[in-house]
Amino acid sequence: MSQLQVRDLQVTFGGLRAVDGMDFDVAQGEILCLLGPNGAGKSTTLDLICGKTQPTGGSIRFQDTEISRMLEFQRARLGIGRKFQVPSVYKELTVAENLSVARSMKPGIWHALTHPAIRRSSKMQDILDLVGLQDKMGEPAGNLSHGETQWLEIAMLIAQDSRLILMDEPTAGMTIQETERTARIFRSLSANHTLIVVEHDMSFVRTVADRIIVMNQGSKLAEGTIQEIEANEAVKTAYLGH
Amino acid sequence: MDVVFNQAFAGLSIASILLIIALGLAIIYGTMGVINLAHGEFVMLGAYATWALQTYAGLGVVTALPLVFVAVAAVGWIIEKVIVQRLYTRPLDTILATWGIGIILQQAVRLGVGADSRFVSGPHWLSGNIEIGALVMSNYRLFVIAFSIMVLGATWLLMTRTEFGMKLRAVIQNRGISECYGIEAKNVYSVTFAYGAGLAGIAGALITPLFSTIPTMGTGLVVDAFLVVIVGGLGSLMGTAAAALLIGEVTALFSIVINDTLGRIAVLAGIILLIRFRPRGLFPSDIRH
Amino acid sequence: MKRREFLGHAGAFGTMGLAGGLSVPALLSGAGRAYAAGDDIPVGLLFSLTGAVAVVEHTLHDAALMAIDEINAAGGVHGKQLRAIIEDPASDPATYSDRARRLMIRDKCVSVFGSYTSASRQAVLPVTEQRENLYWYPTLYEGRECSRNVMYGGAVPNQQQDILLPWLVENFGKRIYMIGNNYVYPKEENNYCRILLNELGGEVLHEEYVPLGHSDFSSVINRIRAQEPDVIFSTLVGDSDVAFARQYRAAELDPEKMPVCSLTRSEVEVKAIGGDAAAGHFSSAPYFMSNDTPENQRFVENYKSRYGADSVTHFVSEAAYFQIYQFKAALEKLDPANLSPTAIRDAAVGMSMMAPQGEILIDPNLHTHLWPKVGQWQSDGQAKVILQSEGRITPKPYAAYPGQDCTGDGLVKS
Amino acid sequence: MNTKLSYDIIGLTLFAGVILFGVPALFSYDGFELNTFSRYLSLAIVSMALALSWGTTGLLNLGQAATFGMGSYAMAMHLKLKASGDGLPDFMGWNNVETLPLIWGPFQSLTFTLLAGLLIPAAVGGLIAIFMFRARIAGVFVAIITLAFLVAFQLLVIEQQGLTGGQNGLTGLAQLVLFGWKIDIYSVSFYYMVGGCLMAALIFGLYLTHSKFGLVLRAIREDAERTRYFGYNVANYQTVIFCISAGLAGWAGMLYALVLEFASPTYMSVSFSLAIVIWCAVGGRESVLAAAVGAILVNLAEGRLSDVFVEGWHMILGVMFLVVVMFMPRGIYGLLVDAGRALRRKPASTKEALPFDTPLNPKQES
Repeated sequence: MSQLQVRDLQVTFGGLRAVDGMDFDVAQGEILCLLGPNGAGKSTTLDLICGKTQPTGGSIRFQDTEISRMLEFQRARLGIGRKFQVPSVYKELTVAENLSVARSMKPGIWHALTHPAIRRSSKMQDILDLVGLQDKMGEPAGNLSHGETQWLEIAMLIAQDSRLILMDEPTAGMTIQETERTARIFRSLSANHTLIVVEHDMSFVRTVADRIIVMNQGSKLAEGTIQEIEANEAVKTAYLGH
Repeated sequence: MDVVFNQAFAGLSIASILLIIALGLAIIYGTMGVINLAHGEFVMLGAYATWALQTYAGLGVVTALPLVFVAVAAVGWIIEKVIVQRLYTRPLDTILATWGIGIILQQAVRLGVGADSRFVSGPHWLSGNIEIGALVMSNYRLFVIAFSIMVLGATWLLMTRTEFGMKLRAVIQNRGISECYGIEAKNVYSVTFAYGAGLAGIAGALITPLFSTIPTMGTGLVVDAFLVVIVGGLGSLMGTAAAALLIGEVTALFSIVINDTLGRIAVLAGIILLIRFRPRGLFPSDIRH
Repeated sequence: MKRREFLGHAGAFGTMGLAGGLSVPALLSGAGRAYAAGDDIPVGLLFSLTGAVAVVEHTLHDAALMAIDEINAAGGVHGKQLRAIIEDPASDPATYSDRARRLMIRDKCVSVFGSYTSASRQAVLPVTEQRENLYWYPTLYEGRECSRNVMYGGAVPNQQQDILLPWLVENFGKRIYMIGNNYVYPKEENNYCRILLNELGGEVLHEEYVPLGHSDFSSVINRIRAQEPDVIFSTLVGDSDVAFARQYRAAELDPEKMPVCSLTRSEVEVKAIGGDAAAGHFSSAPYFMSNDTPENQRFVENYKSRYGADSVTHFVSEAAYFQIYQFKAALEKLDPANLSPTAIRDAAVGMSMMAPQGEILIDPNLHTHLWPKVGQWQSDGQAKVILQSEGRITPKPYAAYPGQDCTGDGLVKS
Repeated sequence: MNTKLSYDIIGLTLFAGVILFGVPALFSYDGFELNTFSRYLSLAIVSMALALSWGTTGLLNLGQAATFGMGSYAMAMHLKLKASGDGLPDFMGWNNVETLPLIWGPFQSLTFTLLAGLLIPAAVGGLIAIFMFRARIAGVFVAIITLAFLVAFQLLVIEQQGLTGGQNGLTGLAQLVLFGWKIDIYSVSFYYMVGGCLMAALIFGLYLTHSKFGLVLRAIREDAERTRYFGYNVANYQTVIFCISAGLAGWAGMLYALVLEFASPTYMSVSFSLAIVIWCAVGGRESVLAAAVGAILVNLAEGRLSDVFVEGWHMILGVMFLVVVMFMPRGIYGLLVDAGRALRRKPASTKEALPFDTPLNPKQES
């Protein structure tokens, strides 16, 4: 049964139909990649799912709950996490604090008021070990190198433990090796999480994607496995212009 | 009915004074995002400069205007170079820094010129009224209205029809790219700040014949002017003008219907609601996102 | 001139104050309160030198300081010098309260001279009364106060209006327009004015208050033009009054037909308004700079030579000046080894002396018997006195409240 | 144990030592000096309250003086009623108010007054916060809305003379009687009462900043948008901290009215509000303790400077603020933190940072 159902999703920005009648489902544990030229509406689709943008029509159901009118934090509480294109960690907070903020199973005020800022837990330690930041716990995130910052953000997503994670160009600016490592982590994540990834790097997409949706001018152009997409004439036309 | 016309004129007069004070602030805020709380003190400096020119050089208010503009713009230019320039990355801190500048300017004037109220006489050729039926319009106030419209027009031309204006708009949109094309953003900012300060100086010169010239005269003006800028919309000259007109007329209307105090409270409440529902102002300009 | 000398004083007293503040102060509970045990007599001056009210209070400060220097130059009191301790309360009531505590408790001043606004006087009152000190308040005020620790040197409503109102009604008419700033003084004066108008058969066309510091009077002027009152009765203060007068003039309203009669406009405001705009309008006050008495000539001459030829004296600075002399006269009646604020107060009651305005007298209720006058402003910035009371007028701070009276025993209700 | 927490506890202990033992001993338990100092201490509370909303959460509240004023009026209303005995407060008579207005009635009760002085400002702060933060107003616009509110509120207080005493405020107050103890503001015990209030407020503030709540607030300050995607209801967090900050400001206002023995609309002025911001900035907006210290230091400096330079002290203060804003954006606290970091930095002993391409620990999280 699908975890996320998107039906006839639409949004217009001042007359421009940025997303126009998108339909798709994502199954539990699946990795779905969104492809398409610039301005095809990929990021906007993620924005619509996580609540950054309000749709002008259509429906988004997450685990059988209609979420398209919910606020961001309500969707996050249901289990939708988001990584943005620009690395966004809290630069003034330490690594440990960043993880503590991200670890938000109980985001209510009363819980926050009655618990300390940072609680050591084995889970936290495991995550830090996974990304190799165990020695940097007390360091402000602003002091981390570019690579470390990327790892921290991935660690934060793991800590948040969302059932559905939306990623916007996670490998932008990475070297080939880094991209491969990220791909490995993604595959390991899909055991417990569903991922929707917007990506341009085809080798990365090949490695991680269970399924691909190609978008063009706000709507779905093609859908299928990597092989099916690579064989698709319409995609070739849209991408290569012949 | 007579009262309505006369109040409409009163509102126009309030609006023209608000506009000419707010214009400089709007330019500074719109281009650099600097909330200049020392703007009221620039107005005060303009008033004192007019007083000094009148007392020691015998110049009338109107003849003194260009000199006042240059003098206050120079002060603004120095302040921008020495202080404000270091704070562009911290917009909220400019509130504090410019408040500090305001205190210093006020005290400097008090120590240099004295605490007592100064007298500046208005231009004689502008005394008297024009009467159209029951509508009585003071010549000087008419002059201020006309002058503020002129300054608005000149500023608009400067922004849209000159090379400097082109550079300025380029810097507002994208400082980094503009610098790649050889525009020195630093200098553009300095000149803009100086121009805004100079306009405040002109405002000070124009209001001295109507108001009392004391070191603290700017403190109350800056809040009002700032609200005009916010209501008008970030970086929009025409928005500032429309907001000044709106606030001026509404103030005048409320002050006959209720009284001046409650009228002012009502205007403030309206402004709060407006910011809540239209934080980008009535007429947001598209140049800065 | 003025500036350098002033800073000299400030610096000297300041350094002393710093030394006192930083050294460990003696225990309060020591040998009682030894006032003025040293070679000089500490006197507090609490006038705002900065902030909005400094425009007026600076002149009060100057006048009081001049009186102190004159007394010291003439040998002081009982051979002791008066030592002026200057504080700047910065036009802020909280700072008034703080600085008054400094002067009265730390510096052990036997008296403190200060304040222009009602708010600042009331901020100083608690500590003054609790410490049984004496506060000399030179300003005209709304009355209806009867502290045993304040020497009131200015006029109360009955002293400003009793001779004024009948004259106004007789000469200009019965239709009055009231405009004032929005606080207790204008409201009280207007209350009293209404009482007098009732007896005279006058009529209040409109009563209006604007916030302190309000500076755009176009609406007010439109209303005045529409209602055409016989007289505008103004209790606007400070920069509001200046702005009103200038805009009234710019609107070409004729003082011949609609004069403004102010209870608060003095030579200071007129200087800022400009003689042309002020000319023809009236003020009611016990003193004008143009007053023709030997005492006033000396006062004005000294003041001008000290603070510059273009400086002006006015009815509040005159009181700030004569109150120092009243204080001195009271000290002279006392044993110099045993000075206390309450003894000074008791010695001052009933005392009369020649002030620049005429011979004044301190009432048992601690207010002052004064010589009310009505002056018409001339284009040279001076007032021409056109009406003067026949005798000294007794201060009745509760004149508007039948059944209450301020006496030597405090407030008495009958 | 968290090093930040231990530094804060050491700092608080030192501060408490100075305030509760050092200052009284230095001034030989002199009534006047302690009274002056208790004024500074009450101002320290409002400054630390601002550090919670501004420094911690990034919401520059320029209306802090309004809630401060509400607290002071609550206290003053109680004391005015006590001073008036059975009759009406005098100023009402002068304003032709003949019966006690409804909202004055409950202030006869001390309990109600104390609660009102805390809760009314908190509620007002909360309402403004809901109004703003539901619409995601942020940055400069928070400053402008709160500023406009402050100006309007002060005008209203001055306008409603029959209720508030207008420009003069509430004067001629009785002494506060607390559990049968008639408070003498020049006494050592009063100083300790204010000092105790400050300590309690600081401990509360430190507790908040070290809780997860405080952490989320700091996250909101840096990136409110991002924080929403972690499931935090940002508007609620902002509203709660606004409430707390306003309540503390009200509490400080109550103490201030006691120290000065009157309540005045100038407590709600724009310049007073900006002064609070400046104290907070000088001390260090990120730390409640530093903000409190900042308030005390600036006021102390103001007091001493005004003694030495009667006319020039404003100028010196202005220059001081400018220097702090320009060269010490994080205030004295920032200087201390930087100095501490420089001292602790051991040469080349720290492990090299993990390069991005070292093999990852393959251990899978559960």
